[in-house]
Amino acid sequence: MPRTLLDIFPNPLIAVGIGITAVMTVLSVNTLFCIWFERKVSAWIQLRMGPMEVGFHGTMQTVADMVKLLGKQLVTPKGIDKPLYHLAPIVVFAPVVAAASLMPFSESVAITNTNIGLVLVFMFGGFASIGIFMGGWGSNNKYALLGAMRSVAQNISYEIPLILSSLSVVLLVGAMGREFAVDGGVIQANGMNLAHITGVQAQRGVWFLLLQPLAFIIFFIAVLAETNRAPFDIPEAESELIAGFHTEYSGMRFGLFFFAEFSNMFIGAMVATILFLGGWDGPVLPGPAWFFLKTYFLVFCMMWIRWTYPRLRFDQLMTFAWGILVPLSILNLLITAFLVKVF
Amino acid sequence: MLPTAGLDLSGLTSSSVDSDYAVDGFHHRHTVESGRIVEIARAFCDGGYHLEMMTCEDRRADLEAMRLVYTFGRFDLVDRHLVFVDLVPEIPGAEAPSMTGVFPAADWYEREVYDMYGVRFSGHPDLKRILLPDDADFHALLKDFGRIEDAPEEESGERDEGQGA
Amino acid sequence: MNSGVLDTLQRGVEEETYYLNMGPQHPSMHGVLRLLLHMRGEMVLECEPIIGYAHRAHEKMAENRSYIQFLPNTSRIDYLSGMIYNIAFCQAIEKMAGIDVPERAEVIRVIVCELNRIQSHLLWFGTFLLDIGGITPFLYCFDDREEILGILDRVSGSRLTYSYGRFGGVTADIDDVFISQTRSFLDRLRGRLPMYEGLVTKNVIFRDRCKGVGVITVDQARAYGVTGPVLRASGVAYDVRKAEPYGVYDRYDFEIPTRTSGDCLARYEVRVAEMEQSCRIIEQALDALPEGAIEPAKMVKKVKSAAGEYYFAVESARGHFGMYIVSDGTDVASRIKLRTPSFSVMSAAPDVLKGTMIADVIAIVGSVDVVLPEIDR
Amino acid sequence: MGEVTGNPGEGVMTPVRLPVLLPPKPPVEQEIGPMIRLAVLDDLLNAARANSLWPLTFGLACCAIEMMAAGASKYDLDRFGAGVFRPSPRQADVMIFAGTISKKMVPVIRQLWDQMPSPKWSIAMGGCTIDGGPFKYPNQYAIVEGADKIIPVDVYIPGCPPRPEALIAGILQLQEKIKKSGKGHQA
Repeated sequence: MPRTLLDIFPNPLIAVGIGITAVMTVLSVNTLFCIWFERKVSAWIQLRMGPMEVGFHGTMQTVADMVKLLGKQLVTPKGIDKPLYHLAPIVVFAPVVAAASLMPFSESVAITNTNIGLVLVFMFGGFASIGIFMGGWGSNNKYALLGAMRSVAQNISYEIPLILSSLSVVLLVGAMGREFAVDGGVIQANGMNLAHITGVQAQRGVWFLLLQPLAFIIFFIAVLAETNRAPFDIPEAESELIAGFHTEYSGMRFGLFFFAEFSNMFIGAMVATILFLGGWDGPVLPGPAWFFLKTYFLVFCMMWIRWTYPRLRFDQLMTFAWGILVPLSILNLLITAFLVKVF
Repeated sequence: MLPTAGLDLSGLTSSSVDSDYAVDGFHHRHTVESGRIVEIARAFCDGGYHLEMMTCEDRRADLEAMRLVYTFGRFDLVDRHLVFVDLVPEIPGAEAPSMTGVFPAADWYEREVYDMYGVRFSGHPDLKRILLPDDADFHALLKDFGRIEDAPEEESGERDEGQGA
Repeated sequence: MNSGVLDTLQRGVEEETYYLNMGPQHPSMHGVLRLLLHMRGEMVLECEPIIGYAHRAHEKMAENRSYIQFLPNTSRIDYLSGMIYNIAFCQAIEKMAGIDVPERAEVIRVIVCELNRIQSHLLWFGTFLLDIGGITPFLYCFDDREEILGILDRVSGSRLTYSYGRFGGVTADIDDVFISQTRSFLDRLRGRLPMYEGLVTKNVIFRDRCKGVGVITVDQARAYGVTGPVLRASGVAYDVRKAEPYGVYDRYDFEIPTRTSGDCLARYEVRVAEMEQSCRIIEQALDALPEGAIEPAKMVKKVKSAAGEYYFAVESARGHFGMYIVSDGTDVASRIKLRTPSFSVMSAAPDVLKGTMIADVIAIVGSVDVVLPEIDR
Repeated sequence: MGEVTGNPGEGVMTPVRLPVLLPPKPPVEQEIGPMIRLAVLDDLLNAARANSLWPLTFGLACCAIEMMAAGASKYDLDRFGAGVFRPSPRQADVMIFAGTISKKMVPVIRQLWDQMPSPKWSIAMGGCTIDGGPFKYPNQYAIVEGADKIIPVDVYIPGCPPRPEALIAGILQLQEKIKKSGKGHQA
């Protein structure tokens, strides 16, 4: 089991400082990379070249975008709800950092490792919709308000299949991995502990993707919806709602929303990797390399889907969640529970 | 004469003549008094026709009239009727009954005629400008508006200097 | 399947209504259309289109310019089927003044007009998909479209706003390169259509978004004078090319694709089928391309016509485009009224958009394919 | 998929006329004595701004189609970082006037321009936005003859409509202009 920064550094302040710095760095670099990667992937899919002129094959393109956004005027529209409007980007952005710090990306060292990691990740994920709602409500713009309403409805609906499908993994962890040897001692495997989930898969040599394919599909779809990615990008549906909840945000405030969106996507892919793809588990290459390879593969899949499918309508989206995903995930959970009990 | 199935215009028109389709694209030409517009629209609607086009001409110079022009056509066979309604010109425009009750398509066409010629249609649900801004104070297609001869001398050379650099 | 959700949204306990102003600057309003929507939640209670933001006084210019000076305006009325409009104006003047057109010019006109129609449909295909959220097909269509623009650019000298027609002919002759490029484009398009089929037509999300959405019935179409692919999607096989064959269209064998459901999906299918029919027409025209002159021996500089009213209609990519020309015998028209198909379609919008959801509004406006400068003229 | 024999654009002599580059506006003389200029930071900011020109999704007429074509596969504005069309004026950097400006549209354009955050630029694309183009005639009542009668314009691109290459050339010109901006002080 990975050791945490708190184990290594006796002073918690140093540990927290290092942790936050590391997470922020990784997330920033990842966002810059992901935006560039998304533009490149979309370009390849669309028979284009994508950014080419700024840096080698446009690698500095997103840096230029970010610097430009930093230098833009911050317009504060008239008639807004000031506290909500100004807080929203932070509320969207902060939980992302917190959630990212929970990820066990290697078998040796992680930033934190708690026994309620899975619960915390979902909790921080839920924060995002509050931020989006604050932004949309505070903007004094009908398009933003519509986007915010859609976002809340969508996030609440899709959180249910998201959690239900991951619960079946939790059940399996409890059933398959009885205990781990840690620092000479022995601890009970905990289904809510992200490191333990990965550990069980590594120990048993089987990824939960193989045991729970249905749960993986449901989870992946729900992650797409939770992160507002196409075909579930109705809160910011460009052709309908201009830019949805961030219509009235300019400059770096808009940049923060963008940052949060791509980080959310990254975290969603990381959680899916941990739950279903065995996390750091893999031959030859070191653990973190496997972890990030799998994560970026899932991120690539998300982009692939985005640039292929049209967008769902709002009511179809809700019907899909409540009519198909929720019953399926409940069924899946029941079958899993039954099988776990029997064997 | 081409078949005009189900169309009964008897007594509605002031004059009706057949026209040479090969030359001008119309099969029939009618002249109608302005009071009969709705009746004739009803007759065409019942006969299976649709309002293909509607417009107006400023014929004050030669006919001393604002002439409304309607064309009716069919989807299933080629039979195009041209209907003229000569209105007594007032300043501005003229007055005519609206056809919107029979053909909803007339809604926008009549608004356009009002916009461009100032012809007011009584009974139109929402007669207001359609193409020009709401605060425009002219009717653009009247012959005495915006003639080239009346144009002020153009300011010359000002722009060319700027681009010479 | 969605009726339950829709009902809940509709009923809503004492929900407040509000007005949403969509456009003139909105990514899906195809230029500068403005829709004033009276909404309750996501439902549209009432819709009022506000047009005129692209009004460019074409009809006033027609009264101030001689016929030949007005010719360049025609392709700018509907810039997506500019070639069709340009040729149509020439044909109207020819009919009015009794000018003969060499046979080769007539056939060339058919070829370029049908290429233009395919181009327009391709652009519609892309933007429609863009409106309902699929971005990639848009770029594939533009890729195909560039081929047509290249072909037409080479022969007419312009990519979009052509002045290719002349009274009595066309400006430039086509050569072997044009023919081989056109043929290879047709092959390419036929190869690509199955790909679009797989990417779009069979896509479940796409079908769900389009099926049963924005139904325009035959009665509605007749009441509003709706023509073109929108009418044919409702089940009426009305195509000016068949009903009143102009030019040499009566020589070619093609079908009028129709559907009966009148929804967005039907309009989509009709347009895709029309592209195939246009390919057929072009092939037949290329196979039987007569030799000869492309312009009359003596160039028509001044149009002489008998005073009177004339009407000439063609099938543009959007439907029945008619020109009502009042001549007073001089070289300048006394009145030219442009009867544009998008105007009629848009006037039906308040009726069709009532009771739909905001996402459907976008899909419907996208599916009827309006060009705003054509509505506003 | 059939291969196209012969390049569709071959043999056409359609020159791409280069857009007119206006000289940067003369600096306002300030009597504040010697000033330490953060030249490097300025240059960096200018370079970033020049390379990240997000246009407003805003089409007026014919030119909008060519603007879309410039963003599509064959021409691909995204190569220069200018392919991110933002539908919200709050997030856009450059307003491309693509088409005829009717008088009814003027208040809308002014509002959109005011909604865009500084620094912002505008490109007048096509004849209509330069002086009314083909729709200019004495006593024209419907259109505004030139975008610069409403808002300041940085780059003019002639053409009716300009080819996508011309739009790209215009954007490159604008990039040059942005990179040079602020240099007036150093002279």
